[in-house]
Amino acid sequence: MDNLLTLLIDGLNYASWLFIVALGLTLVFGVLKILNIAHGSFYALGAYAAASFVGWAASMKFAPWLSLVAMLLAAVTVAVAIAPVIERGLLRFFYGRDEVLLVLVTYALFLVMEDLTKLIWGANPYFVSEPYGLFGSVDLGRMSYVGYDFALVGLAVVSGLATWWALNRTRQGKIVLAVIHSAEMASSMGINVSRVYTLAFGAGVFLAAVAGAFTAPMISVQPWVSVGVVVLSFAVVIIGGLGSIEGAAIGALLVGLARSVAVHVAPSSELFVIYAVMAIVLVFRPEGLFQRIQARKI
Amino acid sequence: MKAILEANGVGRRFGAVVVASDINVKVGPGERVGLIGSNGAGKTTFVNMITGYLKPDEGQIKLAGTDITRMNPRVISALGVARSFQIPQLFGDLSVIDNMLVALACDASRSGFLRPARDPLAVDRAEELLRRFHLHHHRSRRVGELPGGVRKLLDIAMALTARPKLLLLDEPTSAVAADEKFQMMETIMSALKEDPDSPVLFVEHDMEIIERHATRVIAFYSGRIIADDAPQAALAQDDVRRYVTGELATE
Amino acid sequence: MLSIEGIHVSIQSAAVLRGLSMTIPDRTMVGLVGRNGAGKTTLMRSLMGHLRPSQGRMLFNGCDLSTLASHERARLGIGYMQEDRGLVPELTVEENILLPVWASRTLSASERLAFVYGILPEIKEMRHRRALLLSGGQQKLVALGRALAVGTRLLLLDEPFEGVAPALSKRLAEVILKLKASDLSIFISQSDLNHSRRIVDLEYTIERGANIGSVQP
Amino acid sequence: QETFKIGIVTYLSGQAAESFGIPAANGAKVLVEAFNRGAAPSPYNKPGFGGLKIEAVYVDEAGGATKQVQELRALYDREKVDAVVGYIGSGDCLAIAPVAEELKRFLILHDCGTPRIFEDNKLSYVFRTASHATMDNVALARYLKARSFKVESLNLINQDYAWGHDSKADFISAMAKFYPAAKVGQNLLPKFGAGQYGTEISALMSRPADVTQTSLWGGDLQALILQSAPRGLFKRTQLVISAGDHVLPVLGERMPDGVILGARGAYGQLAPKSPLNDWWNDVYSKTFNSPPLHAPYRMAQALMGLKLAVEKAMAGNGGKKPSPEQLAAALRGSEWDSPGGRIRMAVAQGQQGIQDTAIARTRYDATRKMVVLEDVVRFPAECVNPPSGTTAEEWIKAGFPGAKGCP
Amino acid sequence: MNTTINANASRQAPAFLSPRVLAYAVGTFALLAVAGFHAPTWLTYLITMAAGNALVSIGIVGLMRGGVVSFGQGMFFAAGGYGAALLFTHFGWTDALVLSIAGGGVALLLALPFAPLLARYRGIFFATLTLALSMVTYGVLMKVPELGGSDGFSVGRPTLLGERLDGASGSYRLYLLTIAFAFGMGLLAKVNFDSPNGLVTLAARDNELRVEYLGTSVRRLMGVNFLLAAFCGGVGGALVVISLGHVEPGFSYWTTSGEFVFVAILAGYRSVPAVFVASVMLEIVRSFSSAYFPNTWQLALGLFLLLIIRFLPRGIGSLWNREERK
Ligand SMILES: Nc1ncnc2c1ncn2[C@@H]1O[C@H](COP(=O)(O)OP(=O)(O)OP(=O)(O)O)[C@@H](O)[C@H]1O
Ligand SMILES: Nc1ncnc2c1ncn2[C@@H]1O[C@H](COP(=O)(O)OP(=O)(O)OP(=O)(O)O)[C@@H](O)[C@H]1O
Ligand SMILES: CC(C)C[C@H](N)C(=O)O
Ligand SMILES: [Mg+2]
Ligand SMILES: [Mg+2]
Repeated sequence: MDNLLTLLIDGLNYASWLFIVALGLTLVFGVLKILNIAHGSFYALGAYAAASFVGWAASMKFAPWLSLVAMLLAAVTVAVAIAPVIERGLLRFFYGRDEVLLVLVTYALFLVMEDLTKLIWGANPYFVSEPYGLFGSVDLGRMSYVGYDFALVGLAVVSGLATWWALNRTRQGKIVLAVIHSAEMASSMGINVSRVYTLAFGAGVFLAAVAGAFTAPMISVQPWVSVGVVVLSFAVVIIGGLGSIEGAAIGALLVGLARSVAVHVAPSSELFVIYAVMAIVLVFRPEGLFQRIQARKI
Repeated sequence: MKAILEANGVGRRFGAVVVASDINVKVGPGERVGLIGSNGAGKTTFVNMITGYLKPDEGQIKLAGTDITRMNPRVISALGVARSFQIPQLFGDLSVIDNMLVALACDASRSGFLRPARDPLAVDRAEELLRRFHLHHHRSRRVGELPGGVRKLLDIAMALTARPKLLLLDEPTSAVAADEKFQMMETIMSALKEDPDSPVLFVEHDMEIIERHATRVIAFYSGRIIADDAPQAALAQDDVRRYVTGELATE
Repeated sequence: MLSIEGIHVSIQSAAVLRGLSMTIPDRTMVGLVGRNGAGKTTLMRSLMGHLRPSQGRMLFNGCDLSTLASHERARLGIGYMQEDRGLVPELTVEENILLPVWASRTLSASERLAFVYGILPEIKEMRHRRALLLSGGQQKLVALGRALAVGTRLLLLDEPFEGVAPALSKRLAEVILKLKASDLSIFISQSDLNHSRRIVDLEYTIERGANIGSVQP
Repeated sequence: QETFKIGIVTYLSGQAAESFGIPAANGAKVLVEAFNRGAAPSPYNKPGFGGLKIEAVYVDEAGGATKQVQELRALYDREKVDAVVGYIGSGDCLAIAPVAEELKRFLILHDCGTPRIFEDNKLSYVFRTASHATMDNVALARYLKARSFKVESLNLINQDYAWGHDSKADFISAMAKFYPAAKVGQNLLPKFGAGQYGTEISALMSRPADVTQTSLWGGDLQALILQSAPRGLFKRTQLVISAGDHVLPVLGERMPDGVILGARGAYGQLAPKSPLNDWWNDVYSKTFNSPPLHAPYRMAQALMGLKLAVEKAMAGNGGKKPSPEQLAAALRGSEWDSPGGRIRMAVAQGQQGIQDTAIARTRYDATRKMVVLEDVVRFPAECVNPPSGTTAEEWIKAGFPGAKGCP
Repeated sequence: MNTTINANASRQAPAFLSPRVLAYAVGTFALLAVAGFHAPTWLTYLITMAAGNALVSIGIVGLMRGGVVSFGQGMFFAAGGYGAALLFTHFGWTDALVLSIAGGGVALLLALPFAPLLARYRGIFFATLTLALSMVTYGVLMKVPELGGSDGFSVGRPTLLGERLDGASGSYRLYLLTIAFAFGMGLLAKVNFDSPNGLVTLAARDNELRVEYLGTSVRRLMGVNFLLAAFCGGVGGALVVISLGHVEPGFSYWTTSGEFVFVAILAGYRSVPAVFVASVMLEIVRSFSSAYFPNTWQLALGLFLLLIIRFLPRGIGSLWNREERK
């Protein structure tokens, strides 16, 4: 019983972290049809910016809870500073091209950003562990958890719901759908397509940066944090069905639980259990759990 | 007379929308059947069910006696059923001639790895068909750039490469310039002269074409057949005049 | 209302329109006739800003369209019905119609919906169905409805009767005739002469991207 | 002036750059510069390598073993380097060692840990100027025994690649010698660069053990410590780290007290006092504002060994630039002093070095604002390194035959 | 009827390996063989590796023509590599030629059970399922001690026609062998691309529905292409391992597969020689930038890739395949 609870909590914690990252990925794919490898780089940027911001907040002797605000601000800053530049200066030229080609474009972007990050922040690690203690710790039987981890679960739920609501329940969301379907048609309808693209991409970058910023307190922020994250969130997004928020949530839970079972029960399978889950899901649901409805062709 | 195409009690629904109900049709050799009906009446659905794209919920479809109800489009095509599409289904990235060559290469007897697809025999046959459809001067243009009407023609030309036993055309003349419509139907019909027994079913909204080229008319309304008769007779029926040609006001 | 002065448009270095000129006066219905590939769709797309003329001008009420971005043109009250319908499959019929209304700052959704449903009651019956399930002709209707929703000044209809059953196409012609009584100008492209001749005030014929004539039936 | 060109290969990008690759490259930079000026203390005070000006090219080790094989060939054939010094990753070492051997070119592996390089291959152009991972794990086990820890159960967490696997195996078998009754509980192998250890920490906590061993390093080690400290893992188990000194300055007060760790040699705070070490600390700290740790130390001992070998070979061949064979002959079986103590190329036919090491416990010193290492136990090289002619595994299994001078 | 026959007679021989293509191929091969003899060994080695890798990418190009891209080709690369290496170390097969073909065979065997499954997938899902499979393979390779676990193992020098391929002349002969494979398989690929199957594959990329309606099974086509790609991958893997002398699980890691895709995209799917050119280019850019900008080589590589994609969207093959560029 105790073990089962541990398993579930670990799975949930891991899942919510993954979900926040995957959310932005699935959003950007949904709108811009780009499976963005550089998403991990935005995550890393978020983490770096948070490290700088929180470090600064600490040096100003602000109240500790303000570091949460600092992290949020860091994510906003990244989104505002980076997203328009990349979307307008780079991605714009590749819209409508082959999905796989776009994967490569973002792969190139990832390579570039990796080195740029290093040029800006250097190779030394940053630590911002102060916020990690903000929510105290929670004792459950023999186990002790950090409250911050549960706060992340909350953050995941909130951002998931907010994104889902914005996309499915608002006019803006429906306008986004129109743009996804055909940019030319949408602009004929008076929709400012390029603004929709920029905003959607900005939202994606923001979500990645939020994930990075709120992960920063748990890790040492240093080059290459981007790499592991992005493959994992790929798996999540694909299990769930590309572009689907519900799917990403379930995908993240599946991956989180599978991983937690693997680590507890058969640690040596941890490496491929995630991919095995992904392969199994794809075998039975070739387009992931939540497939996009196909328009009638004939 | 032996029926080439036979549909018995075919029905299909999508959720609450009934798109075909109790369709019974028998088509014999050499018939030219015009399918008419209001928009959303179920004409395309009918064609889709014959060609295996949609599976009926009930009923049975037979091709020359063989039950094809549960077969998929590829198998049905291989049995000799060819079709064109309301929205042309082409290979947009290839040239016009390559589109034809693909159609020829798909002919089961001709596929293979170690022969050129563009061998002279195939190219000649493709060009001959293109010429017949007046597409020859578009020969090496990328299909994605063609205007709508030309795409339509090419779509039909591709359907005719395999010399079908049964031909289904979904709105062959829509989007084709008015003065070319008749000529186009002539072209199609003459292309079929080699196989005079193959029946043709074509969806059409232009009653002049129906009158000129159909030997029989089937009219659809709301998933049902409301008339199945010789053209003159069918077009004279009240339901047809009301729901299809609009000569009678509704209600 | 709209005047097109000698525009040249190329697509991927192929000249498609070569010096096309025409005027669409206020409150008239103008037809555009030409064979397949003559350039009708190209003209419409140029008007909507998806293609840029290399020469010539397009003036809408004296305002040079080329100074406006594509999405700003709809806001002038231009409704465009694409040749290939262009509905958003995931959205319902009603949402599709409302799309341009949402994007505009001035139009009122309920008013425009009432207007469209008043003219095309057929649509009202299927307003909660998703666009992806409609038949070709049904989609055509919805696309027309959508153009009507936003086109308060000018309607650009690219082959609206194509693939529409005669009963409905008669109805459409009536609808369009009715509209003529209002403030609207209507520009209809046709490759089929039969339908429009009877209803247009002025008809231009183009061939290979250039005017070859205009008649006033 | 004639030059001696060295290719220096360490991680300049990726996960391992910050903690190892870049400090190692930095170490090489200050040292090469000092050598060229003749500014190093005796016996390293001849300018350059015996008068040859040293020119170094730096190559990134990131990108996988296959890429490294290609880069190594390019270094020798295209860049015409006279020697290559480098390789932190054990996987890379295993892949490139046979290549240098085949090309008959001179190669020094300066840091990688896997004992298998010379166990699996017979090599005569390839050297490793430092002890391999066996030393670190045997020393940790001996430390636990020497300090009379009670160990009935054991948890392990190591990265899933050569270094992690070898460390795990050596530590388990070494512990089995000293604590035959100890049971292994969790034996986790997270991916290299995993970054998130919440689940692993739960797993470690759900089966509490007396001792938890890890050979994680760099960012992974930092993340593990940061994430487990607030959950109180280290209050319930004794943590032992085989390569841990490099995280102390960055973690500072976040490093829990009482952790047992080694530095893969007597490096940094553990280094024995010597004029050479003082000089080294001084030049390095001045240039980079932080004291040298494990990675630059290992680079230094490699370059010093190389310098002496070049000079010895030149003495033998009349002052010409030595051939790879001459260089190899000069380095084989030689010994020299390094900032971290004496290096002796004593095993694997004189191709593999051994050195003394030390293990200690951490304590955060609030007044000096740094983690100090105390309760140091030093282990002479022969005590913790397998002698020539046996493999690490056999040696440990047989109960460390021939181990000398153990405390 | 007569007219058609006349038209036939007057027409040139079909495109099936036209003498022109054959002459180009043989000429270039001879040129490379001579050049390789005089070139520095790092260069011949680089070309050897590039050619081996290019074979894998040729397989991907074959898939790309059908609209799917495998992000898991590393799996077959690894299969060929491990296969050849194991045959060498455990079964005493030493002949490089035999090993290469055997490597292809091993990959083909591995692909067989997956072909019917993968034939159902398209687009990004094909890419990711292949990626998942190759990552599972990676995980398995990491965990099997008999295969050297995470470090893989080293392989000795093979023989060719009874002679050991030692030293510089051995490397040269390996180079010859590898480029011979490259040319042979490249020509076969060209024949395949120009065959009815090749053309229909290209069509299926655009519109599968129509291909099915023309009576051809797209799944079968995709399955066959997948098997061919696996074979190419296996041969490439074996050749690379023979030259590299080492094999490791990283062969099956997704970044390895990513590089093969990288080359395929760089080349575009319209030209076979472009694949080899792209592969050599990648090796050169990577090798030089990691030597000359060790701290920013990723940046250099990334920018290079972006420039190519931006300005040669159909790959570098479009530089000389003008007719098809449009
Ligand atoms: N993307 C494109 N690339 C190249 N040429 C194009 C492209 N789109 C259209 N064209 C060419 O522009 C010309 C005009 O096409 P357009 O679609 O405007 O014709 P249309 O009059 O609307 O014909 P239809 O009645 O068939 O719809 C045609 O010759 C067409 O081939
Ligand atoms: N896949 C589907 N899902 C749900 N409803 C569908 C589907 N396919 C067709 N329908 C519905 O079936 C009805 C008939 O459609 P169909 O396409 O057969 O009409 P049609 O007679 O060809 O009309 P048109 O002349 O406009 O092409 C329509 O109401 C359509 O919405
Ligand atoms: C601690 C590290 C220096 C170990 C080294 N990276 C290895 O793989 O062997
Ligand atoms: Mg229809
Ligand atoms: Mg048109």
